[in-house]
Amino acid sequence: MIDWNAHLIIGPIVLPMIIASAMLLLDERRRTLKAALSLSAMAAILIMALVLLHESANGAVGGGDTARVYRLGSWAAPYGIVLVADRLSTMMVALTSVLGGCALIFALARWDRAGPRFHALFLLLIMGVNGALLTGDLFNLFVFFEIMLAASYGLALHGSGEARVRAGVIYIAVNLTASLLFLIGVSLIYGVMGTLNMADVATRVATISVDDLGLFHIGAAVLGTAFLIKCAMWPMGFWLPPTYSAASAPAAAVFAILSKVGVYVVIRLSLLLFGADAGASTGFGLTWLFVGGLATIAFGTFGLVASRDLSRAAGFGVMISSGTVLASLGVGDAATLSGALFYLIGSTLACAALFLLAEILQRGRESDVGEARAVFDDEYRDPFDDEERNEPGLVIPAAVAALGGAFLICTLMVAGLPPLAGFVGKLSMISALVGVGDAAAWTLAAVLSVSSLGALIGLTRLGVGAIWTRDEDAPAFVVGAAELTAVAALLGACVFLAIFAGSALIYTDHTAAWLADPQGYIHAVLGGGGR
Amino acid sequence: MSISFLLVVILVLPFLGAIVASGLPRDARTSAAILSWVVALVSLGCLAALWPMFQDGETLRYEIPWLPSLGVNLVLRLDGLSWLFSALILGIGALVVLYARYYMSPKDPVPRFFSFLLAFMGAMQGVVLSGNLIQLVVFWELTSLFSFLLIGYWHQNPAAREGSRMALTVTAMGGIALLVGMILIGRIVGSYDLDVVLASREAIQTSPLYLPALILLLLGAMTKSAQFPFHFWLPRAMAAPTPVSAYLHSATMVKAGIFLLIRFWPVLAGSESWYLIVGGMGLATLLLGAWCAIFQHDLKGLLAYSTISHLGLIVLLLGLGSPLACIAAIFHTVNHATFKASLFMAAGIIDREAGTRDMRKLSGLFRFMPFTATLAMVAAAAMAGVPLLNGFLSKEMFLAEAVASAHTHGLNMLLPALATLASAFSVLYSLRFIHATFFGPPPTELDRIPHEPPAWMRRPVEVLVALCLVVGIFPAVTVGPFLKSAAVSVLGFDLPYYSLALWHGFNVPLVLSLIALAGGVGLYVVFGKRINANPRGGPWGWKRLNGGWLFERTMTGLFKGSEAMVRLLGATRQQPQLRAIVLVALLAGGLAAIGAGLVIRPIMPTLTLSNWAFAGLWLVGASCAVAAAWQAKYHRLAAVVLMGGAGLASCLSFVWLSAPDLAVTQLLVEVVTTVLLLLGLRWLPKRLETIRLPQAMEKRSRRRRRIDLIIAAAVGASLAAISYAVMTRPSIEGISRFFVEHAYKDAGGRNIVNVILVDFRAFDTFGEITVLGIVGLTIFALLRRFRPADDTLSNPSQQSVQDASDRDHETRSEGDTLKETMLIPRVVMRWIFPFIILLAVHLFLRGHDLPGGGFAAGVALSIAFILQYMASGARWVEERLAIRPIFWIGAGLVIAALSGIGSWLFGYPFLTSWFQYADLPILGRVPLASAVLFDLGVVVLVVGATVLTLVALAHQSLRKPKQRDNEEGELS
Amino acid sequence: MMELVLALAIGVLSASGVWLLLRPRTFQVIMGLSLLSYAVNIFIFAMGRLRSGAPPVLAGDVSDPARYTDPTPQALVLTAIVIGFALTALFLVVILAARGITGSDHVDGKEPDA
Amino acid sequence: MTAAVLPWGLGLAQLMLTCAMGLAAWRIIHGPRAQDRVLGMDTLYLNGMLLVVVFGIRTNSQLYFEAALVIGMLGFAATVALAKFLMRGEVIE
Amino acid sequence: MPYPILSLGLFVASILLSASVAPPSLALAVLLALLAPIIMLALGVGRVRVKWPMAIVRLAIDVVGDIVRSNWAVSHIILGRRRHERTSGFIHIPLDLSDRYGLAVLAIIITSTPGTLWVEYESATGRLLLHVLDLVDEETWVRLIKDRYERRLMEIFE
Amino acid sequence: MTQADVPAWAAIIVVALAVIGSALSLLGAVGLVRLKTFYERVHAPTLGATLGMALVLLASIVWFTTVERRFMPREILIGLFLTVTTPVTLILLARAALFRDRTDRVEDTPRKG
Repeated sequence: MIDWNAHLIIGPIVLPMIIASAMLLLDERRRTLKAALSLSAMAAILIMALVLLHESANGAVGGGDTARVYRLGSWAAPYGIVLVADRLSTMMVALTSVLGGCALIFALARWDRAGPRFHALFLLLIMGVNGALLTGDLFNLFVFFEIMLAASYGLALHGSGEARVRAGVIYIAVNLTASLLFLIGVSLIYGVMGTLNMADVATRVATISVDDLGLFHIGAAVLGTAFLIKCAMWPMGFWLPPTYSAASAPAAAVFAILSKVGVYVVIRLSLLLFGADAGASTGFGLTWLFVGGLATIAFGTFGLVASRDLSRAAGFGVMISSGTVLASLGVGDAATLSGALFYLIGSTLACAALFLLAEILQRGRESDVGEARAVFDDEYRDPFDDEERNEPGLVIPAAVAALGGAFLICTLMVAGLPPLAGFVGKLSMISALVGVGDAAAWTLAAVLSVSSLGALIGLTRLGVGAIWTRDEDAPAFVVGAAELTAVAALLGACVFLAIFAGSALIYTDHTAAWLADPQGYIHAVLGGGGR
Repeated sequence: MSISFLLVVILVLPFLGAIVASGLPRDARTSAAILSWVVALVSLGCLAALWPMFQDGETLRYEIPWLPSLGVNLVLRLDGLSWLFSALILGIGALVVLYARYYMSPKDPVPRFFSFLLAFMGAMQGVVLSGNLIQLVVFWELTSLFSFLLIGYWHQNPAAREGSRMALTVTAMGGIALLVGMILIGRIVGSYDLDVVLASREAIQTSPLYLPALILLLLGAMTKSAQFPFHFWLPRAMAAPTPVSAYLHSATMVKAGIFLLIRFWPVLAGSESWYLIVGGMGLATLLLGAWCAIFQHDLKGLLAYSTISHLGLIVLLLGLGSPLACIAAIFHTVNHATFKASLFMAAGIIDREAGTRDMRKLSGLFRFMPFTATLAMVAAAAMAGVPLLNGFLSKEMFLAEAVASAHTHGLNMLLPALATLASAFSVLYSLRFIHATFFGPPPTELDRIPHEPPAWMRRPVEVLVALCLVVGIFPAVTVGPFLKSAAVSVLGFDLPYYSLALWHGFNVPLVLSLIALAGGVGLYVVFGKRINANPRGGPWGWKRLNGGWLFERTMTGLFKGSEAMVRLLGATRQQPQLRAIVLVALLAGGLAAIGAGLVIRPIMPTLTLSNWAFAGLWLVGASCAVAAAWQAKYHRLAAVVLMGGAGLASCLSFVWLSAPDLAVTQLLVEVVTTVLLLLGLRWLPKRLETIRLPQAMEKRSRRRRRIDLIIAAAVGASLAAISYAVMTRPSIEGISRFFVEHAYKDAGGRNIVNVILVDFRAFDTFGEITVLGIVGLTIFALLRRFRPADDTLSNPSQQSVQDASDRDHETRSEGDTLKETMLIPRVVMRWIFPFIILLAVHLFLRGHDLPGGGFAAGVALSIAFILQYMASGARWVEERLAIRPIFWIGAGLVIAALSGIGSWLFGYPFLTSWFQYADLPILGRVPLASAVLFDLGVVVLVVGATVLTLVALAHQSLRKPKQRDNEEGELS
Repeated sequence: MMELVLALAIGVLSASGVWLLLRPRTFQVIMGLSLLSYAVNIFIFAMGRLRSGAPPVLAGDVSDPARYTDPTPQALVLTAIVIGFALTALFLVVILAARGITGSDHVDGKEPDA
Repeated sequence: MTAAVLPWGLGLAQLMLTCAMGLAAWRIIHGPRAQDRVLGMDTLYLNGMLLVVVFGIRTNSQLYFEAALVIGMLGFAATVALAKFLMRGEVIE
Repeated sequence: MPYPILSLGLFVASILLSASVAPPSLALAVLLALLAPIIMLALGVGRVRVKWPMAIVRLAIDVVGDIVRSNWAVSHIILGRRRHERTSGFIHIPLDLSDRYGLAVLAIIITSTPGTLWVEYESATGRLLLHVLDLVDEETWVRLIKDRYERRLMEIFE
Repeated sequence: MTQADVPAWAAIIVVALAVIGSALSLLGAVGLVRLKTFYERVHAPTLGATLGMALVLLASIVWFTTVERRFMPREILIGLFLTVTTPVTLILLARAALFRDRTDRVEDTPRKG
């Protein structure tokens, strides 16, 4: 009776929401049921994402790229809100579901019991991310950003403890400020354009009156600032490493995608609104994206090299990866962007894996465990106490080797060394940059290479410190099967991506081409349908 | 199956072996060795099977697509040169495996060692078999990686960790440079395919990118081949197990750089810059390595520096740029691999048997292990370039080239002399190696009596030494064909004339060779004692110019510098972060405004009384806001009240400016926020104005405040200007027209704002309530772990005073004051409860047509609950009403979601609304809209989330006494 | 007139808000965020231009857009109010938790070094 | 007549109410006691509510009734909370 | 109907809120009048018994008159006409009324009348502390409160 | 009925009520500022909260009754609720002030019991 395929695109948003809210109706102690529910939800989302991905990879029936559009409430765009699944958003949704799934599996080992309502918050975070990726409406984007952020506040503070709360205050303050900037930007754009639909705004950009142009640009600039805060661009991203490294590992892992949502939006809007058809606005802000991206890479690299613990390094890794994509976007070349998109996937997966690994490797050395536990002394029980399975898992014989291998793969990915996906990304970016061949491109290529080296040096130091510098009689690493599965899955995805890099690159090439010509998107969104 | 499939076999087999070996149990030393041995031999067999093809200089290719869009595919390409290198890798690999089986201790996880070794072998194979530049880089970096793992194999040893990190850092740096260089070459040529590149000498050499590409490529090659000034990692890498040194640091990895130079020799060599850089580095390395080798006390250290020196020799040959020199280079590469591997193995045997590698402790070992000693002597002689051994032949070729090129270039005048000097050094250290170890009195400082090693451990050395001899005596028969095939694949078919023979007649090179031999012996006789006595094991006058030391300083500087940069460019505290954000936003807006111009066209104000009233209203609002900003530090309550004032002003503006819905909602939220802030104020410390900061801090903070004030004023001015600009602009024909026109017709509501919220843009509302729910959950989670600060643990002073005064009166009992005070408020607040419910129901039901709606109704309802809490306390309320806010949150979300999904049943997208006028008996015509159901979800959720937030906070006071009891209990 | 007043109001509210936002005490920051959200709410609202006495509630069957003020910004403000309220509550609880755990109400969780 | 009286009269009323709000705000800002501030806020709310009612008359619109009612009925919740806080140091016990 | 007065009040309020006497509004009003008091039952609020409905009306009229009068008086005070001779202060009034609803109504009356303020009531002694803006004669105030309001409230509620 | 159709007498009544009510409110606010002690100041706003409010609400009732040509006494609700709720705040405030004064041992504070 219901044409499920027609509603497929909203699945990644509504499904986690329904499951999460249904979980709220359940008693907190029914953990197995909740775990099963959220796992199956994530699996379902993954499947939906893959179906969408498959569809967009193969293009429309008649050939050529198009986007799947879903008109909420049957109202036609630009009046109602639309969801748009095009190459870019589908790719990001698929990435989110892979990442989310792995983080969730990791959490099942013990983190989901470190505080109430973990699963609900987690699924709502996924909902927020997917919504932000899929929506085609500026204000709706704000709403989903807020869902994503609200859930991320919850997850960042999940498990409480001094470091988390301390970092959380700054994280929330910064993001609330960003949200206000977001609102100012969106409303200013509405004030000049009279519309909120991205595609509709795009159609009006070229014909905007001279009087309004300045206001529109201010709006776009402020809006961009808000997104760039989320991307953790220098000098607005100092909150990221402390927050992510303080957060519980699965939360940090899934947070790796949050900054990428910011990056996604910047890519989306800058190419949609300021593309070749934008008249006087063409190329607006690209220079600043480039400069900011470079600064972010540089700062992230310094930070990574200077890091003394792994999760912090992973946080800086996230910054580097954001900066790389932003700077590549700033170059304004489709081939570079294609490489950057590929790199984005790989680096996100790698940073997430690094967060997970960091937690395993730092386990037992955590100095703030005592402090964190002190917080729990009240009438509620210690979250880890009431479980029969207190420890995260079993001592797996080859744990050190497995972890070492995993760490090695992460390092290769983050540093962009061969043979994994990180390398392919950097390779395609650099070769595209060499093709562009202007001073900016050379600079970026150089910075990318140096940053690779920096990442390698920093991570090697940390890895040698964490894995090799252990006493012979030190207790073996304790790893839960779920944790190992999660890490293996993430790294497996990296390997998979490397093996099928050819197809993936073709996908990103087409994506970059699709983004470079926003007419396809605009036609898909505004072309007919709805009340 | 095509024969080129064998290429895949010899590439993949080592990796497969590595995977299998890594899965073997920890103590499976022998099986891992056998596995590795079989892998190496089978690969070697395959290679041998392919040999017939290459006698004629053919090329074999096998292509697997990988990244077609980048022109990067897996191309396996075998020609004479790569065949030779591949044979070297596999052959010496097989010998090393055999040797390692006996060398490695059973206590080590040996299978892992073999796994790494095989993986390294595979990576090396990948380098030499690459037919694609990028693929070459991939395997190149893999060799760095596996060498890192192999060097750091004994990671309990700090030297091993440091050495491996250094090797990885240096070689990976080279690898990254190489990658960029390859990309440049690919850019010049238009393809990454090796065959295409090799055919494009002209294009490459004339390209403006030639020099950068060359430098980057050389960076890769020179770091790998430990050329000065990147040589320092190699001696540090001696912390590796000896089989690793024998394999990586003599025969294979360091030769990867050489291989690269030879591979690209046809297209890159011949230019001035090539000559200067490659030749210069080679020469410097040759001399420096030899010089340093002389002074080493560690056997492996000596071998490492001698390796550096010999690699320098090969590089120098390649740098000379003449085809003959190139052939000599290839030849010496092979020779060096054989004698150096055997020497390393011998050193390992000595280490294993004597327990030390320090030449000062070793002495007269010949009597304990004559066989090994003989082997070592032959190998050392080959290294020294003694006739009848292979080293002699290639050294002769080198000297000949040095002499021959002395006329070609001005700078080459010294070359013969320097070459001879280096050869003399080489003789000197070879002699020292042998003499100090095997001759002289029996050793005194050993903790064990040395023996001959197990026979099978010696076998590999024997094979290699035999090779040295055979090649040395019958070069043309043994190595000739292979060398020729390799040379052909580099130089093409018109090879220059060269003769592989022991005796070329009495000529200049021979004289130089003899001078070098005699000089070396002579030097040892004169200086040997002093060298052995030199305590530091480094050359004289050699302290600061030590690459390793510099490298470590650089690394420390890098870490320290990065920390400094992070401190300088970053911020950990909140204030600078927010300041940066605000400034960036200002700057971004400002730049945009400058770029496109901000046009403001003021309109004349109309001065009516009502407008003055509006202005007055905002005079109040603005002064409240400013006062709140001013009071928020010390008078928090005042700030809360003042905020309320500013809030009220904005509510009234909404009334004024035709937004009744906004006014109602903002008012309700205002009330709840006030209660919320007050609940929070309970847990914040009292701040007193009297606390003064130190003078210096005061000054700094005053300056900061001044800056902040300027920033704040700038933000205010910009926002005011922008908003004024927009407000005075004519309205834009936008989407709103549609909403006005269709709200009633198609969505059945008169209140357009509400229709937008529950229908046109219901998805926003859907998201918004989700935010509310999430926040509720988060607050709940946080407060479960809430621990109040010590100074807020006790009851507020008011309560303690009042309770105390109650206790002091005999007629009163504790809590009477509270009861009496709240007597009247309780009555009012309880009886108003049903009326607020009434109001909420009205707001909800008529929201579609009149101001109100689900959110307003929900907040009103929750205020009703909160009033009860305030009046009677949390316990009283919760004993009577089952408050399950989380359940409500869940229920609200489920209702909202299901009402959205409902439209799927009718084949419409999510949240498609439906409305109808129903004629009911008695009641008449009643509008029914499905959006009401959605709004119901909103109400339920809002009540749940708001009540949860407030109540969870309120509950903290209830928990507090319990905690204090516990603490008192612990104290007593 | 109203435009000018409202623009100035936005200016003053946001300036006060930003000033507080940049202060070191958590309570000041939360106050600043609240003031800023007032400013932003009014800003959003102002983007629909100002109309007095033309509330967007349809009277009769007339739906002549010229008779009503722009309803869209109002809907946006409503959403923004709700979200702003929720996040203020959340931030408040977080600063309370931070105050409890760190013992300080400084935004960095510790008093500045002298 | 109506057209002349209404704007002036009601404008005057509005202006007076605004002045009253201003005075109340003065009291809030100046204190000196916390109770004074709360009292000022109560007055502010009251006058605000009256302002809404007068505005309703002026624009001949009943749509603002809810706003006035909400202030009248629920505005006291805020001041009660403040007063309770002053009285007991805690809003909800 | 556990709380008839409340239900009546709710019914009227609902009608007023709807500003309509159309059948749907009436139905809603009845529904709410019947359902909303349930929450009072849940809260366990005691029922109110009122004896003299007419007394209520008379009291209300008097109160309105008092309010108007004291408005006038207080206006004078504020405008500063009688600043010098005026003293304000606290007075204690012993109350016999003990019904909480009666007390509540009394508190509302006293507080709503400008010039008098209900400050403190001690349930044990029944003593009420009042603040009066224009305290000329303490005894007059005590009489006024006791005779004019308290007695009539006791008639109604007790 | 639109604004202009309202008869002049009604308009005058409405305006008078509104102006007097507002004036009373203003007077209350003046008292809030002018009176010397807190206990005195509490009395002042009651002017606006009782008669002032009532007059303004009456103005509204008269106005809408005239405009709609039917009795529109909705504002009574506001009046009732305001009357009932104002004392709650004032009692609590006065009581809090009293306690504060007792703790601080301010002169002229009535003793307890």
